[in-house]
Amino acid sequence: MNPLTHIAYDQHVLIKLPSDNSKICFIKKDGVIGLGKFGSFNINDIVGYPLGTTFDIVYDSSVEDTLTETDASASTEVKSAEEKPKEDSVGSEETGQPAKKKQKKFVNKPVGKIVPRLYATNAEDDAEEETSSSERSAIVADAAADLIALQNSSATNKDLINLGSKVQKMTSEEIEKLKEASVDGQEIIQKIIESHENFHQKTVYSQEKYMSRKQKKFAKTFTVEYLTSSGLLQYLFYKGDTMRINDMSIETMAMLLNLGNVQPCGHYLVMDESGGLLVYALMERMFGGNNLEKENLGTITFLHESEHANLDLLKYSNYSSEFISKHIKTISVWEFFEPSTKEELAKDVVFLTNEQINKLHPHKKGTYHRKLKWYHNQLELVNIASKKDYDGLILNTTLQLTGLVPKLGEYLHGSRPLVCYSQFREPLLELSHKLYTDLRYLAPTVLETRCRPYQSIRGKIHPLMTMRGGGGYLLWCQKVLPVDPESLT
Amino acid sequence: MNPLTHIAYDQHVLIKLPSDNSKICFIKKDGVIGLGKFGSFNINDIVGYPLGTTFDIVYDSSVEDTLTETDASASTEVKSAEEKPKEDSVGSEETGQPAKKKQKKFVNKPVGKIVPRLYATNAEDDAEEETSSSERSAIVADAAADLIALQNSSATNKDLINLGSKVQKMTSEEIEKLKEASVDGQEIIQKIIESHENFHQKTVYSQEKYMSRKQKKFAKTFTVEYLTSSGLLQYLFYKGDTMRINDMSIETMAMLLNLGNVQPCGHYLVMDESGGLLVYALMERMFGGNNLEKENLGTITFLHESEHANLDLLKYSNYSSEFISKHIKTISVWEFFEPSTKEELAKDVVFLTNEQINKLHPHKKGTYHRKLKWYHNQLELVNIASKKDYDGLILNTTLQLTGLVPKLGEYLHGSRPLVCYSQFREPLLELSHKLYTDLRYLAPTVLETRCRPYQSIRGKIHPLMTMRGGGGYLLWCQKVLPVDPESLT
Amino acid sequence: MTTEALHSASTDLASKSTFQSYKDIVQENDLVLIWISRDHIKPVVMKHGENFNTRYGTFPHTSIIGKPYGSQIATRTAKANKFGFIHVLQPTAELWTLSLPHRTQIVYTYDSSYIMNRLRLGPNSTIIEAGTGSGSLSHQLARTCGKVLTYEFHEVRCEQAKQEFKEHGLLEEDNGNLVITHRDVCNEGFKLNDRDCEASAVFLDLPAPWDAIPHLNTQGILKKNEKVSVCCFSPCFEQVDKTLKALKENGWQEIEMVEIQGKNFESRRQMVRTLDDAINILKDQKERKDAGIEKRNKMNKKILTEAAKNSKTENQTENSATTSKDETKAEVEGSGTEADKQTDATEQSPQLKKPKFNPFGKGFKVKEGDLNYNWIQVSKMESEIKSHTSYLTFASKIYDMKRETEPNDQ
Amino acid sequence: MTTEALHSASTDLASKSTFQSYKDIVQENDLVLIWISRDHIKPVVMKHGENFNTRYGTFPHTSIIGKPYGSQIATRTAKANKFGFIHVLQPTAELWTLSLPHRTQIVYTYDSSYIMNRLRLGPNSTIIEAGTGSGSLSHQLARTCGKVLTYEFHEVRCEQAKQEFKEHGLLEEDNGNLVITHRDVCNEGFKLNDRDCEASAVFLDLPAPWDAIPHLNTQGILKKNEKVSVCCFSPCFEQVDKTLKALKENGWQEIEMVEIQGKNFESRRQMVRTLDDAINILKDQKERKDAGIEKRNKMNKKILTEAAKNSKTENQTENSATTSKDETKAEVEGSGTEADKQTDATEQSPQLKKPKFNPFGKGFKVKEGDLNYNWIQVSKMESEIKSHTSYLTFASKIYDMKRETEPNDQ
Repeated sequence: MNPLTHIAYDQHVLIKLPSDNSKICFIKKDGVIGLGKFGSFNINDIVGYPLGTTFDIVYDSSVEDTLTETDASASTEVKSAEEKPKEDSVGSEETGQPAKKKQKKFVNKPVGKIVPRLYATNAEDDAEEETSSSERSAIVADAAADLIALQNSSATNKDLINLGSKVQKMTSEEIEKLKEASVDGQEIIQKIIESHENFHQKTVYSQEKYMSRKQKKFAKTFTVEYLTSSGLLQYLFYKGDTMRINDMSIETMAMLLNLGNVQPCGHYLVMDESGGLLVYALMERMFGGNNLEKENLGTITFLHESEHANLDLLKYSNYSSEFISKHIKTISVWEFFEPSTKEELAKDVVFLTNEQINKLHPHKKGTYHRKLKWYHNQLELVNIASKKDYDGLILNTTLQLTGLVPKLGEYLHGSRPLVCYSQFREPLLELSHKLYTDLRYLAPTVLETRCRPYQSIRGKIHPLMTMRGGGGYLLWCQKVLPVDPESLT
Repeated sequence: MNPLTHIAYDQHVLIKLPSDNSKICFIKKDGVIGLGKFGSFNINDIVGYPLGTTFDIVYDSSVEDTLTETDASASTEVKSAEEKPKEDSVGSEETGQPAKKKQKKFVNKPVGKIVPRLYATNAEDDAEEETSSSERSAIVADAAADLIALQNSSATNKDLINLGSKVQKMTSEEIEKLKEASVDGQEIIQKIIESHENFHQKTVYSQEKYMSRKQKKFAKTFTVEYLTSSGLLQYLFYKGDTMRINDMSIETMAMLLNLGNVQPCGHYLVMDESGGLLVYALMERMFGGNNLEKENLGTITFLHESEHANLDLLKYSNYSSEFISKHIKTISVWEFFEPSTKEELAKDVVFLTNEQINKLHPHKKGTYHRKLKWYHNQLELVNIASKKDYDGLILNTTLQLTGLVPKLGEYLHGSRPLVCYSQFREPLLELSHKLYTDLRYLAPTVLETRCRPYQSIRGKIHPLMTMRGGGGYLLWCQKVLPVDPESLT
Repeated sequence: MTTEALHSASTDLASKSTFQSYKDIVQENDLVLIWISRDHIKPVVMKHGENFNTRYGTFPHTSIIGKPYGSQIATRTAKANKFGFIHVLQPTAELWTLSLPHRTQIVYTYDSSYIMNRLRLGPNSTIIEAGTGSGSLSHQLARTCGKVLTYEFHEVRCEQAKQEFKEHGLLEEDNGNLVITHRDVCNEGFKLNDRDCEASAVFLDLPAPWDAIPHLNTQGILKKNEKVSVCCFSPCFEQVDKTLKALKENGWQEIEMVEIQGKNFESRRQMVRTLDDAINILKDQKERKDAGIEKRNKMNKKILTEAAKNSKTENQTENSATTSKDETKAEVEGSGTEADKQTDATEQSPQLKKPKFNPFGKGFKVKEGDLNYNWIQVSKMESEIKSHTSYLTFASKIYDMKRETEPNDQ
Repeated sequence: MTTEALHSASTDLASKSTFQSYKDIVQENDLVLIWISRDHIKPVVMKHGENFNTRYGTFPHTSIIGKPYGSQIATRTAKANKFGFIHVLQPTAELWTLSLPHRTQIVYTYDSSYIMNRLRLGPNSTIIEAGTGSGSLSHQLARTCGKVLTYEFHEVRCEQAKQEFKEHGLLEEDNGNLVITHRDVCNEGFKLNDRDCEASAVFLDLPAPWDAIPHLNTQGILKKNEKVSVCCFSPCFEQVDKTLKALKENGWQEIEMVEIQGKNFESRRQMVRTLDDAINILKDQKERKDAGIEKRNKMNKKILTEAAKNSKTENQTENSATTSKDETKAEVEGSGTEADKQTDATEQSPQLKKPKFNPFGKGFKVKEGDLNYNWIQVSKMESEIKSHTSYLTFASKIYDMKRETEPNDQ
């Protein structure tokens, strides 16, 4: 099975929930995944379907809504795939409230049956096959709009006096019963709408809000997606964890990859405070998501400020650790800028012949091998630090840029791009002024990009009322090799 | 005649041309206004029509296209109303090229007849009465779109090979003849389209571009508008003169007026580097555009950095100079911050009795009266400088804000707004940090507003492809009166 | 001057709405806005004997009445020697927009200011507004226009709005300039019982403005022989399309649709951390590691914990930076106010401070702006921005155009 | 190392397109981009014996061949002792977008980068692009994707693009990964003669994408049993509406429309002028006036004229600040380059410079960044921004979904 296209064992996937929230899950054989009130399911049931498939969770009406032993294991399963089990507990994803409160509400549904939604092959077949959750809400909203059109063309909430839940004829118990019995969340919503006396009296906006609220609350569906860097970013965003990636937006990250001219054969010098997200994105462009077996593949030299490189998020990737260590070289700023010489390193090691080694006490032999391993590691670091002529310098760091960038620029080949990300525009402005007077950098440009999403339901199209702010800025320029002024006299 | 609603003698109006350009003209009895290739007309012919009326210029076919004596006077007329006659010469407005080139092309049309376009009173009458220039281009474009719809639903420029002017069957001489003979620019454009073999093969974009180019080139119409502050700003913008108003956009100016809570009865302390534009905008909100005769009208204290206040643009207004000097008080920063005392002033003047004055030599009498006038002027400045408790502090200055604003804030009443404009965000950021730690200012906020115009032709709606950048930023906060910390012990 | 003297001195102005005049001193029965924080502004009518309660303490109205508008008011909190603070502001249309009870989607100042400018509103204008909604725009219109004719079709909302306008002294019957009518203008049009509207501008915030537009042609609604303007405010694209059609069919000119995009920026600071700092931290870590000084690590941890207690967590710092001034004003002790002033004073020469070597690296939480470190000033966009309110469709028209034949002024 | 040696050393890479690899040294027959200024980038094929002419002088190709990519090249201008400069860059898809001959509206990097990300393009992707247009996006796709199938219905444009792709080594027949087909996909669909497309992603930049969408259902066009994505690129709103309808009717899911708004900022400086400066200037003016020293005024005028001659007018300063570096590089004398470096060196401590009292006030033109004055760094938005290119409508679908029953890897 190709884990890039199909749900396969032993990979991480992104599970998208009707609440617009998502979670990262590990596809472990015989495991169970619990999605809180959205239901639970057996992992084995979804393996083999193409990534991108939407599933409904179906329950027999007899199943009780209690926390069974299976559920407990399910939630453990989920937790193990997460980084901060407490915060990522299922409950947190629906409510968005602090972890403490959620734990109280933590009650998983029992394991249900899985029904994949079939996609229609062509236009003829699919007239009635409206499936994905976004589509479904569109349908229901469309139906509601039709209703209104029949009633009164100036659809308003003129006569709609707010009487709270009185206008809603279904009780929440009735709804809960429906939820357990129903095959399809869509039916529930349809029933709710039918029972809502004043639905057709609401304005377009209130209808939209109402539909979307109900949709998110009652649909028991989920979609299993391949875990792209953008999906990962979106996941962190919904978790409220964007500060961890210095608030970078998807569109800014995408722009960075293009301006950096990232391609399979390149050797890139990267500094990144996003825990590996940016490296993961570069690797998608370079290697396509898994262990690509081609010649002349490039490398990423990852410069880290703290003692150890933080590439935590790479653990979700499909790359083998061998592949990663072959293509990602990590080195601290100290080791990079103040490398030891090979001579210095050699001084610290007494090189023994095989004979000599064999004569060593087993205890000392281990020490010797550790020392030798350290030596070879150090030697590789020295080699990395000695490499110049990188094909791109890609930065996402909060270190002062005016001091850092000209030093790193030394390692860049001529006619290669420098792309620097910053959450704020001001440090890039400062850097831009600095580079502007440095003849080794051509045309530094500070730029901003922003994706504005629309509600894309025909008849009610408008830009979303709110969207995320921030997202950061980029500075882009080309490294060049100025003429030696001495040569011009 | 009310000069706020109708074209009246001795006022300045804004004349909007089909090229999207505009010019400021003075409505002088018996004068002539020349609009270059768009034609010339007698001012007397337009007086009395409501402001906002669109006129067509009509020529008999016999009139020759040469520069007559009338035209020469016409262009003088126009120039006298402009500030920089050379740059504002008619030619400059169509080409946007440097003044030198334009002068060569400067050839005014002879005076033509004026035909006002009638507006329909209600829906029934106006089905066929499509009039204003923007509407007309819409119609022609609509017609073209219909044509295309008939031909092929995937309207593209597939088979359109660029053969330059060959596809355009009309020669420019033919077009020129049409221009002189035709009653209506619209007809010309329609003829051009008919003669353009490949028009229907162009893509939506090329069609739009083509239509709009032709429209701007051949329509002989103009619209006479009341000269609002926004119109004036727009005029300066098209002249490429926005640096004169520190690049302020209309929407930012509008936001400033609202955040400043400008109203008829207020007393405002204003610093403005826009030559009076911002003062003009404040006066619209305060006095409605002309000499409003009401009680309790407010004042603007205009603080200027150079020796004399620059309120040049007020000369285009409908206010009398008496009204202006009553409601606008000007004072330099030096006189404001370091005023003389009344005693100091009195020292410089020897006050004489009427008897003593009468005895003076006529020459000395004049000197004495000048001295006395100076004294009273100075006395008024001292009085102005002693006033505190302004109702609003409104700034558009490039002086360093962190030093200036806290000093000016002293003169502001509690619970009154401070609104500060800057072309750049950075000085406001600096100011915001400064005010943030000053307990006399509540909740400083830096903000940006931007108006995004659309092409509003049904069937081809999209945001304009380009719009002006810049436009500036605002800082808004409330002056407050902090508790004396001593009182809390 | 005593409170009483001031009271009587300003009675002349009492007849004018607080939204249409400037007041000096808070008087009994005044509507004031009490500013607790940026997102927490409360309208209160001042009454001797009543109290305003916050979580920072109780503020008797008597402690507010007689003070100048803009005053900061202190009250002793439950904890000894601590004070809570509020600010008392005179209502303005823009502050009201920030504080008002939302009955519907409201028109924010980014949009309203542009609309008012584009419709050329001023003391000479008469404007029609439909619908009234939460009344946010109505207040701004009443401040600026000669006359405001507002229509609301929702009976309950209309009554609520009318009551509010009455309390704010805006109604025509109370010497104000606003008339509110309960009316579905789409079906019943704009005609008033007692007079012609003679409006010079129209603002339509309705689900189906195209149904209202033909009613504008009724005799007496709009001024004749004079350019009049309309603005339609609609969230959805398809509404704009239908509006464009209706405007065109009804002979409106200069039809143009725009949208306004506004953004607020927070003023923040980012720590200056140099490459050398980073390298020195690594060297220091290595040194301590090599020396095997586990003990020192523990000590450092202790210092870290101590420091973390005194400063705030990173998240908290973020929130508090946004509102810290408000909070400071509301929460800190008297001496805290002094400290704040000191910050201000030292702020002016931050470059004199040497960047301190931070041995704990990034893990250590430092309060934003801590004077032991260097900072650069940065602007932070809101984390969620209002990306869309509505599309604004403008148009103009001259009803019954004719030439004035007898110029009076000449 | 001689040019010849380098030449032969890098022949291994010669087979790979310059858009899909990195080159070290400029070789004969290389396509290079010659950077004259930000708005003036010229693609040139290097040939011994040929020249590249600019208004700053003539650059023989021989002076370029053998130099590392990125080199600045100098040539003596007509004026003695002056030099003209250019930079020689290796083409990348993004630089090509800035330099290419516009045959049609092009897809800029703000849009293309987002599209590529959203369509999840990478070495494993096969993408359909219709139409090719100016080929800006095609180059970016060829750089990133495994296979690019591009369609252009305009015969002349198609030929031009094909020629260009051939010269750039991108065509499949030349060991590249791009196939261009002259085809009206709206009528004739996407089917190739020699194979199935088996595309994983589709980009439609067509006036009527809704006519092309049904053709995607044809067997062999899109990959089966795998999520495939489409992006439609349309400027007008009504096109989006029709596209949404067609996508829905053809069973596409996750339909979402977005627009991308990108902005560039110039880095500029604003002079620090304090209130005290302003007051001092007024005092100085008064003093001179009072003393009646008309003579001094004249002298000042002379100095002013002198100074104006040496500096630039305000307008020119504005333009030159935008491009001054480029111009500097292209225009200044050899010694000017040194001066530039000095600027860099002194830049690091601008706070050491005392603000000089400017006796001429605002009328005096000072060059932006003049070290005799204090400046703050500011960002300037472009004076005209690209406010709209096209709406992007995305959707995804799985054709012939079925469960893989025999997992190979497990």
